[in-house]
Amino acid sequence: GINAQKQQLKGTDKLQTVKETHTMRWGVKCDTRLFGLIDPKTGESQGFDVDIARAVTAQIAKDQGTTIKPEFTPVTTNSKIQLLKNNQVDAVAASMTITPERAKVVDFTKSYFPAGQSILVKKGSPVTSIRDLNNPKYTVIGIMGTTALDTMKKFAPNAKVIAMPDNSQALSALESGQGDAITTDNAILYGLAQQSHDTQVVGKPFTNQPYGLAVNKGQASLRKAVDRALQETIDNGTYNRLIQKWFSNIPGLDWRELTK
Amino acid sequence: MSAIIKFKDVDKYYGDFHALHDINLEIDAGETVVLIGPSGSGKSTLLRTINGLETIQKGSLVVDGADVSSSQTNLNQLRTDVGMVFQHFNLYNNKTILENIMLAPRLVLKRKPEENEKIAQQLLKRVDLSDQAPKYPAQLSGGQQQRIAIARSLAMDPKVLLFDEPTSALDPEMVGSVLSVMRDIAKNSDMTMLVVTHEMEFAQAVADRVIFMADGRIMEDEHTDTFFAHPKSERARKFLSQVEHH
Amino acid sequence: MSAIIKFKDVDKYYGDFHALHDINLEIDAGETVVLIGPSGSGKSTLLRTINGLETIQKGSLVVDGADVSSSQTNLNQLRTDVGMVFQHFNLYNNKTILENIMLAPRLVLKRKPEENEKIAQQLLKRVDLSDQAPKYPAQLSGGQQQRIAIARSLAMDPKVLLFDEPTSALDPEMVGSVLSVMRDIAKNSDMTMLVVTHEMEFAQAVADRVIFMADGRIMEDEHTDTFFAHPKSERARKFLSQVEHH
Amino acid sequence: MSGAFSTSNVQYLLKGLGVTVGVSIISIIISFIAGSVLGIILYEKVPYFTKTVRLIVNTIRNLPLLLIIFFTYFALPKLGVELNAFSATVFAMSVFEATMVAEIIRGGLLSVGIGQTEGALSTGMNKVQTLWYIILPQALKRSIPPLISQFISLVKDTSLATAIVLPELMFRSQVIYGQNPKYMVPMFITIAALYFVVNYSLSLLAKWFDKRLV
Amino acid sequence: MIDIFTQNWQTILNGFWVTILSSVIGLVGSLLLGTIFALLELAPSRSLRIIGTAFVEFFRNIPLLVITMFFYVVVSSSFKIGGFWSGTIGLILYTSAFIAECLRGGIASVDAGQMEGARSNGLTYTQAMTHIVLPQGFRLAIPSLGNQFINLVKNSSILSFVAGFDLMYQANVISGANLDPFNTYIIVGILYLLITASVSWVVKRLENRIGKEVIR
Ligand SMILES: Nc1ncnc2c1ncn2[C@@H]1O[C@H](COP(=O)(O)OP(=O)(O)OP(=O)(O)O)[C@@H](O)[C@H]1O
Ligand SMILES: Nc1ncnc2c1ncn2[C@@H]1O[C@H](COP(=O)(O)OP(=O)(O)OP(=O)(O)O)[C@@H](O)[C@H]1O
Ligand SMILES: [Mg+2]
Ligand SMILES: [Mg+2]
Repeated sequence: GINAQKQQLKGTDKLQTVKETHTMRWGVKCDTRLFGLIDPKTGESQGFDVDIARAVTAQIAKDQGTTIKPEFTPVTTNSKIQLLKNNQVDAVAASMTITPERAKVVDFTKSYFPAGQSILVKKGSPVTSIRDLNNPKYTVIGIMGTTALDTMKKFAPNAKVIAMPDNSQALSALESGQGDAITTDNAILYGLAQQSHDTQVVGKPFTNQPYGLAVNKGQASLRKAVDRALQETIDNGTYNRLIQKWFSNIPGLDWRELTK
Repeated sequence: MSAIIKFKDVDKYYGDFHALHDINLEIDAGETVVLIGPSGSGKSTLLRTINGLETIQKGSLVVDGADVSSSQTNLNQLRTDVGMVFQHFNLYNNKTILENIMLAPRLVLKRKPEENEKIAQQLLKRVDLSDQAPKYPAQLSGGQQQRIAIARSLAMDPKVLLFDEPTSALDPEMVGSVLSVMRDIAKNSDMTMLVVTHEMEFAQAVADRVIFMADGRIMEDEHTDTFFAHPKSERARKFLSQVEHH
Repeated sequence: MSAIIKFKDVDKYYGDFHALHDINLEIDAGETVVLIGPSGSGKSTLLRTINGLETIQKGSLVVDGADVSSSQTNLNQLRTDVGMVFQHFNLYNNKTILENIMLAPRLVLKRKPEENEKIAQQLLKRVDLSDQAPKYPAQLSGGQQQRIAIARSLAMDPKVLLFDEPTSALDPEMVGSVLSVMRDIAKNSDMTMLVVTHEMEFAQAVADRVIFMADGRIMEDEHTDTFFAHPKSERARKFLSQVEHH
Repeated sequence: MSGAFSTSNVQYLLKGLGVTVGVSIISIIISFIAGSVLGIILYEKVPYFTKTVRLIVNTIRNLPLLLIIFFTYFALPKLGVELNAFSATVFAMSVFEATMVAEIIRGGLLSVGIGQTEGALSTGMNKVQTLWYIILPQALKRSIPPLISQFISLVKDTSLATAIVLPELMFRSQVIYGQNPKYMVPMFITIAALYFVVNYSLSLLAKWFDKRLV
Repeated sequence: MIDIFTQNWQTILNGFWVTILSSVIGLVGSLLLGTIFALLELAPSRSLRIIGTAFVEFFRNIPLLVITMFFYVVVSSSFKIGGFWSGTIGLILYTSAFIAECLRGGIASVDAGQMEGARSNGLTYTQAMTHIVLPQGFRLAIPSLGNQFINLVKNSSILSFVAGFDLMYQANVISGANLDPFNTYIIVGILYLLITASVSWVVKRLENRIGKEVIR
């Protein structure tokens, strides 16, 4: 019955399944500018994560000598690991920071994006760095389920904290004055700054939180295939083209720093 | 004696339906009048126009000097003088028996609490239900409820009392006690009573006059003895035979 | 003639409430028996045990050879032989008059459509309502509905017909027509009839026997003439005086 | 045309309306059928069985629908039941609304009144015939207005599926105003109007039935 | 399953209290507002009736989530209200429309004879309404009001959409961390059942007490 089926699923080699079904199911963000944001024109998520997932899928297909179609399921910060664990997706490319905690439950590839935590404030705010926020009169906005809030508490233990379900709500919370700063990965903050012209990212990133692609535990062959494909996209210049495509016209960011 | 209720050429419609046709009727103060007729003949409608529960569309209706059909008339004032007893009692479900009797005198007549309670207790005694004062209506039998409804009307000291089939929702054994309270009022007070009923024995015993209605019209209006001895119309004869002998 | 209904030492409880005490009663096929008594005395309960709408807790009750108290007995089978007419008619609101009459014969007796309709039309004629066949119950007067309910029972061609106050929910003018249908059945068929009613004139005219109940007990069980001429118990005398003379 | 109501935004939003209506219709059909069966079981008092069904129905009725949606989407896969956002929503809504429908149908059956049952039994019809030919048709007719009200709730509750990223109306409005905060007010007005039109039409239908039934 | 509770009991309990607090504020607020809506709907003046009906129909026919998000993302930019109040205000507005309907139904099901009896007894319309009809209407509405209060508790999970820190929100946080949604949601479900069952119990008792007084 159900249990036997479950055993079977666990034992299945995902890479094999991907090859057999000619599809690879990716979890990508739907609400994160630059990485994974739904475009109403197509109804699909678009961004750096999505393009990387596409490139990696194409590379795997090439490596395995078959055709593989990428399939995208929108995930939230809250649900991405659960969906991976539940086998509802094969891999995740969802601006997900590599942490030891997460590494216990999922397997990461090597980093594909050098993210780090930073803060976004309203233009003209007296806050210019994370240190300034260490004061009970300030409220810092974080995103539910991300690691950013825990980290922030180490740098500014006295600040008050609220968590929002997603980025766009965090931004409107900042704009409506419910908080004084948003803290999360700098890359996301650049997306927000691009979107809302009276905000800016201030200070240098104060952490090192590289993003990785993730697959479920026990899928060594899939992880290796993804890792290898990722390296190949870097080697053949596809990676740098995608960096340029998404990050070249963000004011204050030198996209060349990101290339590999 | 002058007429306390005076219908002149009254017509009443429910929407398009012509419920009362050209009613002309005078009832003198102190009279006891019984209204009979088949179902749907307009008895309830006629009764309910008298205290303004239904409005009339044509003619004039004067009750105790007040023109009921005029929008100037204060119906609340009129209704303190015209009590009504319903087929389904309509006691206040959320009030005790005593409160049922005392509420309107307190709110409308501003009767003092002690006097109000004294009168209420006397009335309870008169309808033989002194021991039920603290109960709620739902705890009484139908016959008891109807006697309380009569007491509640009497508490306002009205000049006219209207009864709409006061015994027809009652179990047969309950009917007697209610009729005997009504008989008592008819004999021992100068109240004007207008009673819709199917109890022919009661009508014969208590009424001064009988009015027979059919199809929204008054067909006969006679002294009680005359009516029962020699009903003029075929309709009335047929009705009487149906009601009396099954 | 042998008894078609036979109560032996029957007791019936509603939870803790003792509704029928030690009932012993035999009714012969073809008899017409009237059951009277004050409200709550157990008349309806007794009637309803006969077709198994209520279960008994003690004693035995045999109807048409079937032991109603036994769980082996097929009640559906029994009920095809024992019809019942209710105070509130209980016609099927979602079926036309004709369908009301034809439904059970079709489903239960598997009567052929043409024959079924023929019989239904005859019965409609017998209760004088041939023209109402396509209407729904809500479109008829109470008296008409009750006559249809009788026709519906007759359509199953039962051996026993039970009536529970068939006229007490009716307007007085409607009562006559229903009683005359019942009288017709009593006189012109060999049906066994058991009738709960407050219509004393009807009882006197039609019943072979009268049973008087009080407090869940059978107090008297007499020939009709004997009962009305000389009621034995004080309770029965009081009841008769209350019901007959208000 | 650009701005909040650019052609692509309008198309995107209308597709969301399609998803909302689609989820609603499928859930309505499933919950009506399942709920009717449950309602009859609750009404008929089958020994033990009814008690069990009653317990399950009461439990589900008293939980937040949102919890049931999350449970279906995130927890049921642990039992090997894999569902995407669409089927998880349909499943959760159907289960939850079926218990609501069950209670309505039971109420409808009870409101028909014991007299109809007794009338039918007394003509020799058995319990199943009585239920099928006499009680159920009347009960269903009486249940129509409260059922429609319940289905209005269902339509509204589909918006909760934004939580598992079902691209229905509410979710899509968030995507659009995620592009530009200036689109927020127009988007709220638009989706409020869309939901209102759908649901108010349904409630007018309920009122019409209400009038016809008395 | 027990260890989920022992490891997160503080978080869970916080959420539990927020859910109860929001429900209680929602109950009081929606009862008040709902009564006002109902009275508007029944008012003798036509324009008041239209206003009452418009309010009720509007809030009844759009999702609670739309109302709540509107307060959270639009209203909060002018008035500083957080997730808790956005959610709770949404709850109050939404529920009050349903409560107005319950009360209207309760008043409508008071036997017309009660009004006629009171009017014939000499009471004015207002007196008859306040002393006889309204009190009975409220009592008759108790079962359906009880249902609305249970819905209110369940609907308070809307706070989780707007970071209201209620039980549902905390359930998501916990299950996102321990990756055991199965047991986490079961525990939280039991807590919700605890609240809704208590509300049912209180309503049943109220019904019984009043049932003794007014048997219909
Ligand atoms: N509110 C109403 N709206 C429309 N028609 C009505 C209304 N009240 C009564 N009628 C109709 O008016 C006619 C007279 O009704 P009324 O109640 O006065 O008769 P009645 O003589 O009291 O009959 P009954 O003996 O059955 O009480 C009937 O045909 C009835 O259907
Ligand atoms: N389903 C029931 N559950 C509990 N008690 C009942 C039930 N049905 C009847 N009773 C009680 O049993 C007693 C006898 O009731 P029954 O209906 O047989 O009386 P009745 O003689 O038919 O009275 P009526 O003339 O009012 O119809 C009454 O006290 C009644 O309250
Ligand atoms: Mg009348
Ligand atoms: Mg009876």
